[in-house]
Amino acid sequence: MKRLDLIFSERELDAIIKTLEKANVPGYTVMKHATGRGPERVVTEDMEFTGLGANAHVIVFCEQELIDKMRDNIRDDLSYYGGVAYISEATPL
Amino acid sequence: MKRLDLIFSERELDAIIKTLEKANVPGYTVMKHATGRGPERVVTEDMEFTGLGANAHVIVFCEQELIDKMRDNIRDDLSYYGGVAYISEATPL
Amino acid sequence: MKRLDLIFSERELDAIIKTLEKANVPGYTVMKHATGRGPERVVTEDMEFTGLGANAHVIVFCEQELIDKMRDNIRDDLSYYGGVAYISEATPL
Amino acid sequence: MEINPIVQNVLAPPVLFFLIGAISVLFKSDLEIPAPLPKLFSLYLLLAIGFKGGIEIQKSGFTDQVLPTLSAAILMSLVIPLIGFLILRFKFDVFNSAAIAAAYGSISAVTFISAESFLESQKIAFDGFMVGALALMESPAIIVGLLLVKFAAPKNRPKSRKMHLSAILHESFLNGSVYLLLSSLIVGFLTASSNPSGIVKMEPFTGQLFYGAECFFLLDMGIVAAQRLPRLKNAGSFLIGFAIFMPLFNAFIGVFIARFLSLGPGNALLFVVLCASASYLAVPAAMRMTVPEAKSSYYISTTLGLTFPFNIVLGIPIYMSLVNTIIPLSTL
Amino acid sequence: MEINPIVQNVLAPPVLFFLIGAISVLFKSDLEIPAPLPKLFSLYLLLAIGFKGGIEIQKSGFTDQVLPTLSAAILMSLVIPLIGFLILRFKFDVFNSAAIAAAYGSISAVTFISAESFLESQKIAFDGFMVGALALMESPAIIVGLLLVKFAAPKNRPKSRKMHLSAILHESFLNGSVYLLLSSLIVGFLTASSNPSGIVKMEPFTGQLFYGAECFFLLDMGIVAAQRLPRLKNAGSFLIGFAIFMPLFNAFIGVFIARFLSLGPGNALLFVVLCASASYLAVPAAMRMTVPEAKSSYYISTTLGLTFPFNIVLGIPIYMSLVNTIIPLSTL
Amino acid sequence: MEINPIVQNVLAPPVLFFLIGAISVLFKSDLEIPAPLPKLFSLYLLLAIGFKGGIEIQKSGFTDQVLPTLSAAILMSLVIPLIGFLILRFKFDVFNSAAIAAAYGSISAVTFISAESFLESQKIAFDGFMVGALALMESPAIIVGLLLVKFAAPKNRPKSRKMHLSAILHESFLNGSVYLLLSSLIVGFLTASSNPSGIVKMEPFTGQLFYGAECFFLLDMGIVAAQRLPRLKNAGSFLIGFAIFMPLFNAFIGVFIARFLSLGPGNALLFVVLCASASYLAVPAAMRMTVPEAKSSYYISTTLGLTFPFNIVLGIPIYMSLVNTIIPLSTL
Ligand SMILES: Nc1ncnc2c1ncn2[C@@H]1O[C@H](COP(=O)(O)O)[C@@H](O)[C@H]1O
Ligand SMILES: Nc1ncnc2c1ncn2[C@@H]1O[C@H](COP(=O)(O)O)[C@@H](O)[C@H]1O
Ligand SMILES: Nc1ncnc2c1ncn2[C@@H]1O[C@H](COP(=O)(O)O)[C@@H](O)[C@H]1O
Ligand code: NA
Ligand code: NA
Ligand code: NA
Repeated sequence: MKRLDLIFSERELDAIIKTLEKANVPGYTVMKHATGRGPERVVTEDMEFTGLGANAHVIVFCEQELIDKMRDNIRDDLSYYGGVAYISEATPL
Repeated sequence: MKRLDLIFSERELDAIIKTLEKANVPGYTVMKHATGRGPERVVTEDMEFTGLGANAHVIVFCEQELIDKMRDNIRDDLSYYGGVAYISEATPL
Repeated sequence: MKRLDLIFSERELDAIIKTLEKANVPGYTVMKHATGRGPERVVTEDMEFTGLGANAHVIVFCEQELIDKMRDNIRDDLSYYGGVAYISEATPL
Repeated sequence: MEINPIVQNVLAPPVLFFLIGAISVLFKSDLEIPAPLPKLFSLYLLLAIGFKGGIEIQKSGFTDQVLPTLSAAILMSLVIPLIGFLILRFKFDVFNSAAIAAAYGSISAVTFISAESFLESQKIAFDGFMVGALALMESPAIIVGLLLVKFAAPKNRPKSRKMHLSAILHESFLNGSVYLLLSSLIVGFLTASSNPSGIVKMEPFTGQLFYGAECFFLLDMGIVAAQRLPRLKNAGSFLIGFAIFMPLFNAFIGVFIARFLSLGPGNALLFVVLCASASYLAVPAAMRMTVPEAKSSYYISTTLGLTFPFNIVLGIPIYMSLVNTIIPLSTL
Repeated sequence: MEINPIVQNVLAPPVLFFLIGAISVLFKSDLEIPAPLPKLFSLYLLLAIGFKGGIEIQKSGFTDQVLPTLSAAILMSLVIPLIGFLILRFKFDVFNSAAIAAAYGSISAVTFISAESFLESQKIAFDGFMVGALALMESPAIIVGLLLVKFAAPKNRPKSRKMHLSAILHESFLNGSVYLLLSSLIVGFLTASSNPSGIVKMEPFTGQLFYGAECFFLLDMGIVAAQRLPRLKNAGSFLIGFAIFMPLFNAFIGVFIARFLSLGPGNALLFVVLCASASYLAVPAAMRMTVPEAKSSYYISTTLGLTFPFNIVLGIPIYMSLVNTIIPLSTL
Repeated sequence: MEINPIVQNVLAPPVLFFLIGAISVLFKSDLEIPAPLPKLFSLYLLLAIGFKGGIEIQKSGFTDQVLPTLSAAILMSLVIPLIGFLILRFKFDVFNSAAIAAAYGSISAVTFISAESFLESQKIAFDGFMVGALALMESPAIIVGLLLVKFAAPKNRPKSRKMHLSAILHESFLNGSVYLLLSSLIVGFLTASSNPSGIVKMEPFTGQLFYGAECFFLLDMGIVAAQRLPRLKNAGSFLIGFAIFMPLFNAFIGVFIARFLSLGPGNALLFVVLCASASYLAVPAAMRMTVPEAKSSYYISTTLGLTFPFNIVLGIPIYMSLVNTIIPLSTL
């Protein structure tokens, strides 16, 4: 089992969730109001009231094959607006 | 050292924390206001004001043996209300 | 590629971010309003309005060498005020 | 010439803000009221409704209309879940039927205050003790819903989910929103009895601010309802029909009871609205905890996505004309 | 003897709270207004500005000053981005130039209400329909900015980023803050037309509370602006100069147009302030979505870190004396 | 016949809402006011207290009672931590003793405004400049607490934790809640001096809304206090005794100083309440930062879990009768 961590602007959330749903992931968790700095852009929490908004952190536990299926779409989404995606190992309890 | 990720309805938080404390975990971190979709139910952030509430994401860094000790209790808690639990490797800095 | 998870009092955030920036990490993500219990202290969400504040959860995806570079500084920061730091494996999508 | 009461209802700020919220979803605007801000307004409204209601009850005292009306309200919140359950069982299992039925037996405080605003704009009088009816209709519906599960659930329900009476009562009365409403009512009552200057000092917060806060909350409710509506498609046409038919049916029973009780038109409308409205705060919270087998998307999408908007926009003026048609026959 | 109007402006509570926020950052206080509380105040202010503006427009009706003024406002929000773009292109690429220029063509609602407060404290009259100008200047600037990107962007911009007209219009009108302002304006207008009692009931929320909420929000704006200011150093002196020069330049054009339109001093100041202020809500949101190539730290740091504080503290009284100097020549 | 002043105090809305919050925890209701909503109210209360206090000080001017009273207040906030430290050292190490003692030397703004509400309900006059005493008692107590750590701490304290005077002053005056209170006081003062219309426009926000917001915040404080109370068991009976004895002791000293200063009964009560109350905002924040060796659960659980509820519910009427008993001897 894999764990996929996606971090990106909240404004891309709908697009990413659509991608996840299309791949039929068993589930996902969304944490909003994340802030941070990437190689290119800066977001800070206290700017959330402005149009920039904050980041979302999405966690997906799923099989490797699902990740392979989604890889291109997610990369597309993230390449447009920025954001990061990392995979790690996870075992169900 | 292991990392245990638990994601479940905020309303189960007290029960889960009781389980963690009973197993004498060295510590835990709770992030509320998480949302997401599981195989069965849907929670969305904007519904938080309703009775449904959001999810909590709990992270525990601890030894494998503690996890083994808690496994059954946590599975019980999660089987009743839903939620997921995953283990991964972690090394202290 | 590694994933570094740091959890500590929000009040140390500036110091930790300074440490990260000095090490030239490619980026980081901050999630505030985390609560939890450590081996020594207790923080609960509903106490956030008091002077104690809540915790921050910082995630950094970076190379092992960067982590080695930051290790001492981070340990210093965390030893003073408390908090935990764990490393795990991560692969870019 | 009179304006159509539906149009007049729609042109009130709370309903307009509700529609603005709903339209923003339709047009895919990124307008958002982030959590936990809606919770702030929902807590505020419950506190203010309870507090003002407690004052009104203390002021009006227990006239001879009060007891029969409150009793009828409790009766309705016991009976409606039973009727709803029987109807829903045609299509759904015991768990879902009980949870949805309980929601319709209980009430929506925001629908109630929208009806009060409607009455004020129409200059129709109503009594403060009706808030008592509001407060008393939440718990019985939850109790009936949970008892239905307790006794009608399949024998193979796991032991761990056995519901003890104490748990049922806990969910029914100590549920956050029920508790806040009831206890604010008591605070209002006590304050009015012993500390009239406290009322004056609370007035700007619980009184003057109320209408605006209601508008702000309804803006969010519009967003939430419009996000929920499409999910009803998955729930099927039976449930969609139920979400419109059941309020109308309950309103119909309600109006005859109001006539029987000789309620004036204002109180009658409020009584009917209590019968017709469905809970999206207390009941879902209780069901989520004690009946995890029931799909929350069923009971939330029907009450929030369809019944609530229907009542707010169309229902209230429809019920008003129902009241005007049926009640005068007996009272004049 | 008269007090210096700059000093007088600074001694008003909103500006004082803004300064308190800024000073707290300077002295490294840990004062913080955690998210999403600033969003609550920003949503509230947009709703209240729109609602009150809608009422005023309905009341004042469409006098013969209204149409020319609104047209001039739209014209300015179309022309300013073009001028800004030409200036910025000396130093920046198409994407950054278009994004920053659009921000300066659009408006800042909080700067506008600060100018209103200033006028009220100086007992200078102004008309409610100026809020209409405020509402109408947001979208055109966004449209121009996006069209500039569409037509001036390098040919090798990836296909996926091709901007269709529908997307441009969507960003311009359905952007959360534009939508809330415009639709609240409509709600205010409709309420004033058909439901005057609704206005009275909204007054404590949208009217009485407004000034205090403005102060609270400005406290946060002071914190945010002071956190942003140091980042401008990285942006270079060209951009720092632009953030001060452009508002003054726009104010200068604005005051001559106001003179041409024979606006009274109150309306003239508001018109000038609209020209001189820059957007940190609607435009950044739109640019972040559609022009990810532009660095958000450029357009946010200039508008929030420098132009906004400049306008709030020094700009408004400066523009007032500009108005007083230039306008009487023609109107007296 | 007069009602018992304790009962009368308990029947005021703020205290009732506090009790409602506490009872909700006792009965395991899931009522919750999610973060950061309590922070909104705490920021609001500090801002409003400061602003109104600044106005009052400007209005009342520096009468000959002002200076002695403020000096006595500062003196008390210097002396109480020393006494507390000596007592606590019997059981605790230097770090915990200093942190807890500093909390009791400092003040609780919400206890202060509860005392004001009590005086208003009893129609006893008091002066606005007492808010000055409130504002001036926060920092000295922190300074004393940190100096105690600096000089009494074991020699082997790591170098990195050496406290420089600049850091001590920073924590004492630039701590978010101290800074907001002090600077709002200055804003109020400046506004009252130069911009009286600004006061009128702030009044609905800082004045009319205050009592309701106080109630809402106290609802949350009731929840928090009741959640904290059981943790005191771990802290041991010495600390539990201290949390009740120390306020009474401080009140006792306070009332004699008030008599010495010939304060009227209203001002005397406020002075006593300042002495008797303990900080759960500024001091914990400062100690968390600079004395991480001290257990936050000690200084937070005592002040919030026991001293605060004790003062709010029983303390204020007790102190009032203390004032009434001891002061007339000298002043009549
Ligand atoms: N190396 C990293 N580690 C953790 N989070 C990151 C990293 N790089 C980027 N992020 C997150 O991804 C967001 C978007 O980054 P960017 O693609 O630079 O716009 C940032 O705001 C961070 O929250
Ligand atoms: N595969 C998954 N990956 C990440 N989060 C999940 C997954 N499945 C469920 N969740 C989370 O667990 C919560 C409860 O799921 P459920 O057990 O279906 O009610 C969901 O709302 C999600 O936040
Ligand atoms: N074993 C652990 N697992 C997860 N989180 C932890 C653990 N230990 C400490 N924490 C987090 O780190 C914070 C600081 O802990 P402490 O160093 O004890 O003050 C706690 O409030 C928790 O949020
Ligand atoms: Na009902
Ligand atoms: Na402009
Ligand atoms: Na004290």
